[in-house]
Parts: sequence; C-alpha cells; structure tokens
Amino acid sequence: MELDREKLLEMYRKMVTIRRFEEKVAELNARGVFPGLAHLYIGEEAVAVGACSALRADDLITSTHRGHGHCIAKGCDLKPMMAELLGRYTGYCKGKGGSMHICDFDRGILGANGIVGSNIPIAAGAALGIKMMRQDRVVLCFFGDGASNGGSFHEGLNFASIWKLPVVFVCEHNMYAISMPTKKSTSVANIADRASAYGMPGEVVDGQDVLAVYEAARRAVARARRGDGPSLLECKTYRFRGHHEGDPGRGTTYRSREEMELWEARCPIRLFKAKLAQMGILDEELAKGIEEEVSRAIEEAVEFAMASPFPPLESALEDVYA
Amino acid sequence: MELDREKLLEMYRKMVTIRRFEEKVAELNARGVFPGLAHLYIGEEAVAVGACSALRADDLITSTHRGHGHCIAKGCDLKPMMAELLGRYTGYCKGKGGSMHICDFDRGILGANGIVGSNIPIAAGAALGIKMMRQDRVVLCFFGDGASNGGSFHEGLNFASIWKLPVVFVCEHNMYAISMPTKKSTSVANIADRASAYGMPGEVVDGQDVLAVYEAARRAVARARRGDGPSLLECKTYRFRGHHEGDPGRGTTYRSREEMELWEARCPIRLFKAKLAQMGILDEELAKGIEEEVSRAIEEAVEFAMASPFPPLESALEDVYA
Amino acid sequence: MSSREITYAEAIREALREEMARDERVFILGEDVGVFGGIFGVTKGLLAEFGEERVRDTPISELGIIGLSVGAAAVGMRPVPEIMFADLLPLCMEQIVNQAAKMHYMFGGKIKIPITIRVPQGAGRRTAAQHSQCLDAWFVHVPGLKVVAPSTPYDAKGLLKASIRDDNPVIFFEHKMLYRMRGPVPEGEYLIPLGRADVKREGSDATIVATSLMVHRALEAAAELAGEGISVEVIDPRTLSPLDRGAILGSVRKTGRLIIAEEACRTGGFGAEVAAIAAEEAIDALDAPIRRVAAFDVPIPFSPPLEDYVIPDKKRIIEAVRSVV
Amino acid sequence: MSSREITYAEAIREALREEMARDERVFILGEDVGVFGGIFGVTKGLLAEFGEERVRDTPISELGIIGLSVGAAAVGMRPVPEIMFADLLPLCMEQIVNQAAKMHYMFGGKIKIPITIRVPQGAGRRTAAQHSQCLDAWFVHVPGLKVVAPSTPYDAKGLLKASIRDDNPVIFFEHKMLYRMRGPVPEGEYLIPLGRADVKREGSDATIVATSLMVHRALEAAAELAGEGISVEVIDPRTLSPLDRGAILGSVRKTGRLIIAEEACRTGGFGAEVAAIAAEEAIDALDAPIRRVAAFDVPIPFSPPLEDYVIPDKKRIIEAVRSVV
Ligand SMILES: Cc1ncc(C[n+]2csc(CCOP(=O)(O)OP(=O)(O)O)c2C)c(N)n1
Ligand SMILES: Cc1ncc(C[n+]2csc(CCOP(=O)(O)OP(=O)(O)O)c2C)c(N)n1
Ligand SMILES: [Mg+2]
Ligand SMILES: [Mg+2]
Repeated sequence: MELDREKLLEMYRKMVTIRRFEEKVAELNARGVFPGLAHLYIGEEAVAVGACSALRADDLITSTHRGHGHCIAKGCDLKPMMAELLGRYTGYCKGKGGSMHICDFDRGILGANGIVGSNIPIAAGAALGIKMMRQDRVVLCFFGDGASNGGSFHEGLNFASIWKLPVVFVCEHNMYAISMPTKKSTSVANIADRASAYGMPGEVVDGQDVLAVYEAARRAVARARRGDGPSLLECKTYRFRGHHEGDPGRGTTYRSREEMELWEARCPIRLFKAKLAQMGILDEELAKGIEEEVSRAIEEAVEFAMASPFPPLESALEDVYA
Repeated sequence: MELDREKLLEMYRKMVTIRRFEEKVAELNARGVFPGLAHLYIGEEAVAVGACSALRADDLITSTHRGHGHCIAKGCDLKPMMAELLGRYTGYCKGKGGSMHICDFDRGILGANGIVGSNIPIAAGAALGIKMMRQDRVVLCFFGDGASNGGSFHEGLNFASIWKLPVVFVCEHNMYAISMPTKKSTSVANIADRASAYGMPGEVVDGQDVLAVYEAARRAVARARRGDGPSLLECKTYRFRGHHEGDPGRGTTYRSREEMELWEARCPIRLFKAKLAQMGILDEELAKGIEEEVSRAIEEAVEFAMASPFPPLESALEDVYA
Repeated sequence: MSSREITYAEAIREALREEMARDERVFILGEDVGVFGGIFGVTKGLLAEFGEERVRDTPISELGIIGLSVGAAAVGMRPVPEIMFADLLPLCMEQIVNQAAKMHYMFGGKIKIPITIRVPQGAGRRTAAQHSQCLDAWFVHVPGLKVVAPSTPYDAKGLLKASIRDDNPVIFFEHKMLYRMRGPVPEGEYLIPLGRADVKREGSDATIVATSLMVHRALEAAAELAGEGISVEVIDPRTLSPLDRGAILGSVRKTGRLIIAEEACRTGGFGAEVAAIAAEEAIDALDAPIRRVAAFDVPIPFSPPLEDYVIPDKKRIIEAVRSVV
Repeated sequence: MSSREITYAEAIREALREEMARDERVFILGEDVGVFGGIFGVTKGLLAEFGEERVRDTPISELGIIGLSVGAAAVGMRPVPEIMFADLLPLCMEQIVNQAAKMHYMFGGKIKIPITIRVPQGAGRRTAAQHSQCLDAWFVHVPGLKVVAPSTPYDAKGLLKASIRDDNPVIFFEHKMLYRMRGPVPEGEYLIPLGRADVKREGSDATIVATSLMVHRALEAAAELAGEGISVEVIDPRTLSPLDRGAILGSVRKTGRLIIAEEACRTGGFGAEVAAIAAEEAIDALDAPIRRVAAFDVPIPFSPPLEDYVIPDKKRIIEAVRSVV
C-alpha cells in the first residue's frame, strides 16, 4: 500500500472525522441526549487511523469500549453509527448494542467489546478461522494498556504465537486504565516488552504520529499476511478527555494538568497537519474544506439519528437466538 | 541455612520417602484400594526437596494435583496423609479432600489444588497477607509447565511483581501437560523467559539436581525475605510415570521410550546418592538403613490408614460453612 | 434511633470505614477503589483515611483480585475486594466457586476464607448487555458461599458489617440504581445477621418476595394495590443464601398467594428457588398459581425504551398480583 | 432400525466424525483431544482421520479455547471445543456468557456464533470437590445459550449432531459415568431436534423429570415402584434450554404429582426451574407437594462413602415418590 497524496489526505480526513464525531458525542452527552457511557477517543486518533490504514477493506478488526475511532477508521458509516449510539432502530445493531458494541461485519468490524481484554482471544480465533479457510485476510486487535494485565491477553497471545495466526495486536497505551497509571498496574515499563514472552516481535511506536503507526502496522500486517505469525505493537498515546464523559475534570482526580498539557501539545491531528503542510499536500484552504465536509457529514448523521425511531418494544425479544 | 551433613542426609531421606511413598500409592492403586486419580511425583523428587529445603518451617507452600512430593518435602506426616489418600476420617482433611487436596496448615501447606494454575494468585495473596502482617515469612508456589499458559499465571505474577510480594514461583517443567508437549503449547522454549514480562528474575535450573534446585531456591527465598520481591524458577524435570496411574504405558501414547530412558538415566535420587557418596557422607550401609527406615514409616502409614474408619456419613454435611 | 438519613452508598462506606477502624485485618482492593474512590464513588475518602496499604488500587485483573483475596484470607487477613460490575464475575468464577467456596470443606475445616466480595449489579444505566446483568442466582447454587443483596441504606450497612465479620466467603450484591437512594440509618453501630428476611410491608392477601431494587417496585405496587383494597405483604430476603425459608413460608401460609419479583432474567433465576420451596413446603396453603415477575429472557438491550421494557416495573408486578387475587 | 449397540462415548465420537465429514467448517479443539484421544477417550481416532488442523490439541487455557472458538465461529467456522471437566467452566464463563451468548443479540442479529461446547460433568469417580460438579443450572439462566444433556447413546448422537448444526452456542453436557454405557444406536444418520423432551417410561401416578445420569436412577426407581403398584412416568427433557415445557406440564396434568431428580446440588438447581414452571402453570393439577431429589448442598467430598451419600441414588428417588403418592 503506497501512501500517495490521496491516501494521506484520506487519513487526515478520518482523523478529523473522529475528532469532530467525538466532540459531537460530548455535546450530545452534555445535552442529555446521549444514553449510557461515552468513552471518547479524542487524542488517540493517530492510532486507529494509522493502524487501519495498513489494512485492506476485507481485513478485520476487533474493538473496545473506546471504539468509535476504530470504527470510523475502518470505514463505518456515520449515520447508522450515530443512530446506534442514540439507541435508534436504524443503528448498526438496531439500538441493541449502543456505543460499546458497534458492529459492521461488511466493513470488517467484528464488534466492539465492553469487557476489557475479551476481544483478544476472539481476534486470535477470527485469525484461526481465516487461516483454516485459506483466506489471506488479517485481523487487527485493539486494546488498552489496562487489558494487558488480564488473563485474556496472556492466553490470546500464547495461542496466536503457537499457531502462528495472522493477527496484529495493537496496544493503545494511553498511560491509564481509568484512574490506574500503568506504572502502578503493570510489571513492565513497555507493554511491548511482553512480546518476548510470546516469541513474537514487539515494538514501541509513537502513537501520536500517524505515519509511524502506519509504518509499524504495515510491517506487522505484511508479516501476518505472509503467514509468519502475530506481532505486538504498543502505541504510546493519551486520551485528552476523561475515561468517559462523566469523569470529573477530564481525569484530574488522578492526573496532573501539566501532564495533560504536555500531551495536548502533541495533538496527533495538529502534528499530521503540519507534516502534510510541510509535504505540500495540505494548505489552509484544503483543510478548511475538509473540516466543512466532515462537519456536514456529522450533522447529517445526527439528523439521521435524531429523526430515526426508537426500536419497537417487541424487538427487544428478537435476536436472542439465530 | 547451611547444608551440613545432617541436612544433606535429611534431603536424601525425603527424596527416598517420596519415591517409596509414590511406589506404594501405585501399588495400592493397582490393587484397587486407592480411590480416584493418582498423579505421581516419581522422577521429580529433586524439585520439591530442593525447593522446600530452602524454606523455614513457618514458610508456606501452595501445591498442585501432583502434590504428594511437595507435602512430604514440606514435612507432612505420612499417616494422616496416607489416610487422606484412602478417604479415611483420620486423614488430613477428614477424607473430604483426597490426593489432590492435602492441606496441613501447621506445616505451612496452604493446600493442594486440583485446578491447574489457580494456586498461583492464591500464593501471591498469601504473600500479600504475610507482608501486610509484617511477618518475614515467604510463600513458595509450585506449578507445572502447563499452568504457565493460563491467565492465573499471568495475573498472579503481575500482581506479585507490582506489589513486590515475598513469593517464589517454582515451575516444574516436566515437558508435558498430560499429553501436550511444552514445545507445542507454549510460546517460549523456557518458561523462565517469561519472567522478563513481569520484571522479575527468571532462572532455568536442572530439576534433577537437588543441590542446584536448593541453591536457586535459596537465593530466591532470600530475595523474597529481604523484601526485594518475587522470582521465577524453572526446574527442568520429567515424570517417570504416566500423567496419572491410568495413563496407558506410562505415557507412551505421546512420548517415546528413548526419551523416557534418557531421563530415567538421570534419576534424581541416584544422582544425589552418587554425589553424597563422593562427598563421603553416604555409604551403602547408611543408604540401606535409610531405605529400611523409610519403608517402615510408609508401612506404618498404610497400616494406620487401612485401620482407620471411613468418615461417618453425616460428616459429609459438615464443614460447608465455618 | 436517630432520624439521620444517608444514601445507600454512604451507608456502605460507613460500614467499610467502621470495620476497617475496628479490625486492622480488614482491607479493600479493587479497580479504581483508591484515588478514584470507586467507579460509583462508594469508597471515596477511604484512601486518605486508611492509606495505600489498606485501600489498594489493582490492575484490571478480576481473577487475580479474588485469587489474591483468597490467599490473603487463608493466612489471616479479611479482604473486601470490589469487582466493578457483576458482569465481570464470569472472569473470576474460578476463584470464587472452586477456591473460596470449597477450601473450608475440602480441607476438612482447616482453612477459613473470610472474604466479602462487593459488587454492583443491575440495569437502568443504558450500558447494554455486558454491563447490566444480575447474576445472583449462580452463587445461590454454590454451597460454601453466602449471598447478600440489600435494598435499603439501613440494610446495606448492617449486612455489610455482618458480612465482613463472617468467617465465610460472602458475595455482597449492591444495586447501581440504589446508590443515591436515601434512607434512615442510625448513628450508632448495629449489625444485621445474615440469613434473616425482613417484612418490608405487612399484608394479608398476597405475598411478594422481592429482592434488591425490586423491593422498591414491589412496595410501590403494594401501595397502589392497597387503593384497590388488595393487601400485599412484601418480604425482602436480604440474604439470598442462606435463605430465611421460615419467613417466606410463614407469609405464604398467611396469604395463600406468592409472587416473586426479581431483576434477573426469569429462567433459572433466584425466583425459581423461592417458587420451588413454596411448591415443596406450602403447596397446601397456595390458593393460586405462583407468579414470577422478572426480566424477559434476553440480554439487556441498550436502547432506553427497550431496557425499560425488559426490566420489570411496577405495572408488571401489579398485574401479576391482580392475576392471582 | 438396526439392533446395533454402542457406548455413549462411541455415539458421541460417531456424531463428531459424521459432522466433520459432512461439513469442513466443523473442527475440534481442546486439551488432549488429539494424540491422547481425550481424557475419557471420546475423540480417539479423530486426529488420525482428520489431521492436526481439524483436531487441535490446545494449551491449558480454557478462556482461550472458548475465546478462539467464538472468534473462529464469528468468521464462519463451526468449532466444537471440549472443556475437560465441567468444573473448569468457571474459567471460561466470560467467553461463554458475555461473548458467545450475547453477540448475536447485542450486534442486532449480525453475527452468529455456532459453537458446541462439549463438556463432561458429574461425580462418581472419587475426584472430589473440583472435579465432580454439575453446573448446568448456571447456563440455563443465560439467554442466548442452548443447554443439552443427553442420557443415552441414542440421544447423545442425535442431539450432538443437531447441536453442531445449530447456529447458536450450545453447551453439551456429557456425563462421565455414562461414557461406557451401551445402548441401541441405528446405523444411519438421524438428528434429534433441540428442545424436545423424551418420555423414557410412561406412567400414570407420578411424573419424574430427571436429567442425565439421574434418568437411569429414576428408571430403576420406577421399575421398583411398579412392583408396588405405583406407575411412574419418567421424562427426560434432554435439552434443558430451551425447555420442552409442554411435555413436562402435560405429564404433570396427567399424573398430578411431580418429582424432579438431578445430580447438581439442590438449591438453585435446574430442578428449581422445573418446579417453578409447574407451580405457575399447573398448580391446579398438582395433588401433592413437588419433590426435588438432588445432591445435598455441599461441595462433593472425596471419600467414596461420602460421595455416594451426597449424590442421589435410587433409594432417595423412591422415597420421594412414595412420600407423595
Ligand atoms: C474485565 C473488565 N474489567 C473492568 C472493566 C471496567 N473498565 C472499563 S474500561 C476500563 C479501563 C480500561 O483501561 P485500558 O485497557 O487501558 O483502556 P482505556 O480505557 O485506557 O482506553 C475499566 C477498568 C471492564 N469493562 N472489563
Ligand atoms: C485449569 C485446568 N485445566 C485442565 C485441568 C486438567 N488437568 C489436570 S493436570 C493437567 C496437566 C497439567 O500439566 P502441568 O501444569 O504441566 O503439570 P504436570 O501434570 O505436568 O505436573 C490437566 C490438563 C485442570 N485440572 N485444570
Ligand atoms: Mg489505558
Ligand atoms: Mg507438566
């Protein structure tokens, strides 16, 4: 996959889309229109976009509670996505799943998961299925630093390794699991150091640099597609909002304003914008155009969602069994 | 702890006791007197005896389904032990536990466990308790190569590391988990390689050499007692019998006679005996005396057990709640 | 008794604080229980009061949290682990069911495992299938465990203190939607013994056995039915295991009608056990079919109208009562 | 129908072999299922026949085994994982309950998870508290799962084939003490639809609903009671979820008496659900109290006389029937 101008701009557009989408969710949440918990992806856009840009359309991802960014990066339609978030019948899951359970099988999104770490063995299993069906697709599995301390991580990575499965594990190391700093919860400084326990390559990546993420993912995906087995990428990043929108002061009960500002100074979108400008690919006008286009798409998604009906009550009793 | 003559002979006596005890269990099993599953420790005696010899009497161990050796090494009384194995009311657990659940709190045996790996977080927890009570005791946790692939291992070792708990993890790497060879089940060649994922020292030890095990355990125990945290020791060893006594051909459905013979040639008791002879500590006569003494003790244990009553039926309804 | 009113969350916090002050073997561990004060704010302030050693933030490691608690309890501590949501209990069933519940028995009475697992359950917060379950019935089916589910601040405080002092593993189910509920809690110390039901309202025409949040919906239903001249007795078992069978059977013998209201899905729920007990022990006293009011047998859906539809409300309880009186 | 007799284990093996031959998406994974042929020998020969790719030995990793199965099923495979003992289900509840059971629903019907989890349960082999449990009731309480528990070679084969072809997650409980039991199994292919009970013996004075191994003890009890002039109907639900309520209620309406025999411990067991259904739907037809015969509410003890005492036997079933007719 070559990073031509178009692809680069597409990556930029996706990052902006995630950012604006999440800002809209924050707004809807503040207005009381958004039901449930909103775990926003703001600040981490480079990870999802960098990693998913290294995938083919028919490759698969598994996602987490903080999944909006992954879904948009993998190509989700904003309308059914927003409708799902607002609990409407036109949503991806007919309103049954909500923010933590977006699933778009056609776009290769095997489903977001609300249980931390549980998507890891599932991703390995999807890779096993793919391998057994002699397909050359790859599965990319997102999870947080917190997830790396759970048994699902250990068992999933061991299986992926012994069976050489075509899966790429992408750890979004945003320094915290809710309020718990990685340095207190985790027996290694870099999650990637754990790769050696599974006989797979591990790499620490600057998660604010979308091209660095892309490059690392590209290599890992190529390796997986070649049949050489799994890899573990650790992308160091930061969430600019609280754990979810109810987290007081965007997380200031457990992290300092200084730390937050340091990271905010490395906004992945700003960094990429500067890079693209430097490369002569993006100027202010084009950027403005993208902003407008994205805003319009998001407004349309909100309108679509708000105009959509809630599911009929009887639908609650459907889909329990296939 | 100095390894004086007496201590060395005591270690030898314990290894012989384990061997003869297990041979007796095999015999009782063949005679149909032994209920349930007999997972024998024959071939691995150096691990239990080497490790437990590095402990104080008030230190603790947690054990496994293959636990007879650990219990004897830690000082169990053979009579209530054999009685328990035969389901008698005079047994360690009043006949409620059997072979897989020997527990002797007074000897620091926190209980053997039938669920592979589950004793790992429990051992870490006991170490936490000890630490919080400002005691200087140490917990030593035995488990198999198979256990190292489960979530309990990962979560237990991570906890032990981040909280610097006084616990020593001793992996008995006997090359198989039932029929599954480690090289097919496990993403690393040496389980000790996984120690780096938990920021703790890891060491591969010759599990047939009781002095090597003792030395490694002594260092790890001292480290734990100093407050410097956990260690992972991997003792390479081999079980000379089947997974349990029902395993056809002592495991020849999944391993070769050549491999078995190679390992049998490195019988830990024979090796230690030769070493002690070389050191001028043990001669044939003394060895014979030990054999006789051990045999007598085991015969007495069997007599005690066989003469003991089965538990009264009503006792089945007791001890559910404290 | 003073007339002080505090919330259910505050009552739990008070119980924790008092027991920690009283017995230094008692300590708390769990995800975000320290600096953050617990995802529902229940443990707020305890870190400052008792320090990092006794209020321990843990990794995301449910199996480990319970496993470490079991080990610490075995050597003499009295851990009070928190599992963030009942939906995460499937991750630590092994340590609860195969270890904590069985060790005392299988070791012939040698080891005690005094741990109290606090865990919020229940729907109502639009958090969908993996963050809304009520799973108490599983634990009622495990000998060696005690299962507690308070419905009021008063009960929560007294039962939590008794649970922490109990020498057995206890699962203490709190309800997310009750944390902000206020109710009278006396200033002084008190304990509520495990295994004793409470009659939350007396009545003579029908018995509703209700648990946790459903106690309140049952009381609302009873109030409304009183207007129609139907006198309903509402019994809250409070401890689901061991169960106060006498209180339930006594009430059924008095009213001749039994309705069970619980939030878990109907099939195989705690209500089945209550119905079975009545059908075994008091069938002669039953003048009508037993009725179970419970969630429909579906995973909890996200969309607010669907979630509200699936969980029993006052109306469904009223209908169930009306159908048998 | 031929008069061939094979064992329960052979019947299961035949079902696996036929389904693997029929559909190449079907594959087996689990601990020691390959070279060793399964801890109870059930999968013997399948590795030689289908190769390492479709008969996969796994690490000791129950959570991973089910997690991988879920992922493989989501992309189109039909895994048949084996969990070595029911006592190990607590280690993989997360993937069974929060993932396999809920994915179809929470994703709005988008993904199917056709996995069949084979697992032996039950006591009788003197393997104590952690290797002897019956835990089916937990799964009956989880919408989205199907739960099957055959009692004969014939049922085992037909139900396993149907389970593997079912598009939902199925937990298939085999019973350790039945593996060597012989029974008639026709040569040709047949399926037994999930959700249909079987009348194992007709009778008119009392209904015993019995599951798994207890079907046989109930039949022995019925035979003995027939000698006393008591005519007992024995119903085997075979599928515990979804349950054939009609078959049970029809029989209860006919006999007026209901006894439930199961091996799990009594409180909160599957029997509670059956009792509750009868008390809701057929209380008018019940001429006597319902009786549950089940294991005592204790962990399974090791010592042979204790284990035999705790698990229901023919005598306890007979006494329960006598106490109501
Ligand atoms: C197994 C499990 N434990 C706890 C929770 C509650 N919880 C939801 S998100 C979260 C933090 C996750 O941290 P991390 O994996 O680092 O992801 P992040 O939120 O930082 O993106 C926790 C504890 C859960 N959903 N699942
Ligand atoms: C969690 C769990 N899975 C499976 C089993 C069944 N089982 C008992 S022992 C054993 C093999 C254990 O292998 P290892 O840990 O290497 O110990 P070893 O038997 O070789 O001493 C298995 C699979 C179990 N008891 N617990
Ligand atoms: Mg994080
Ligand atoms: Mg081994």
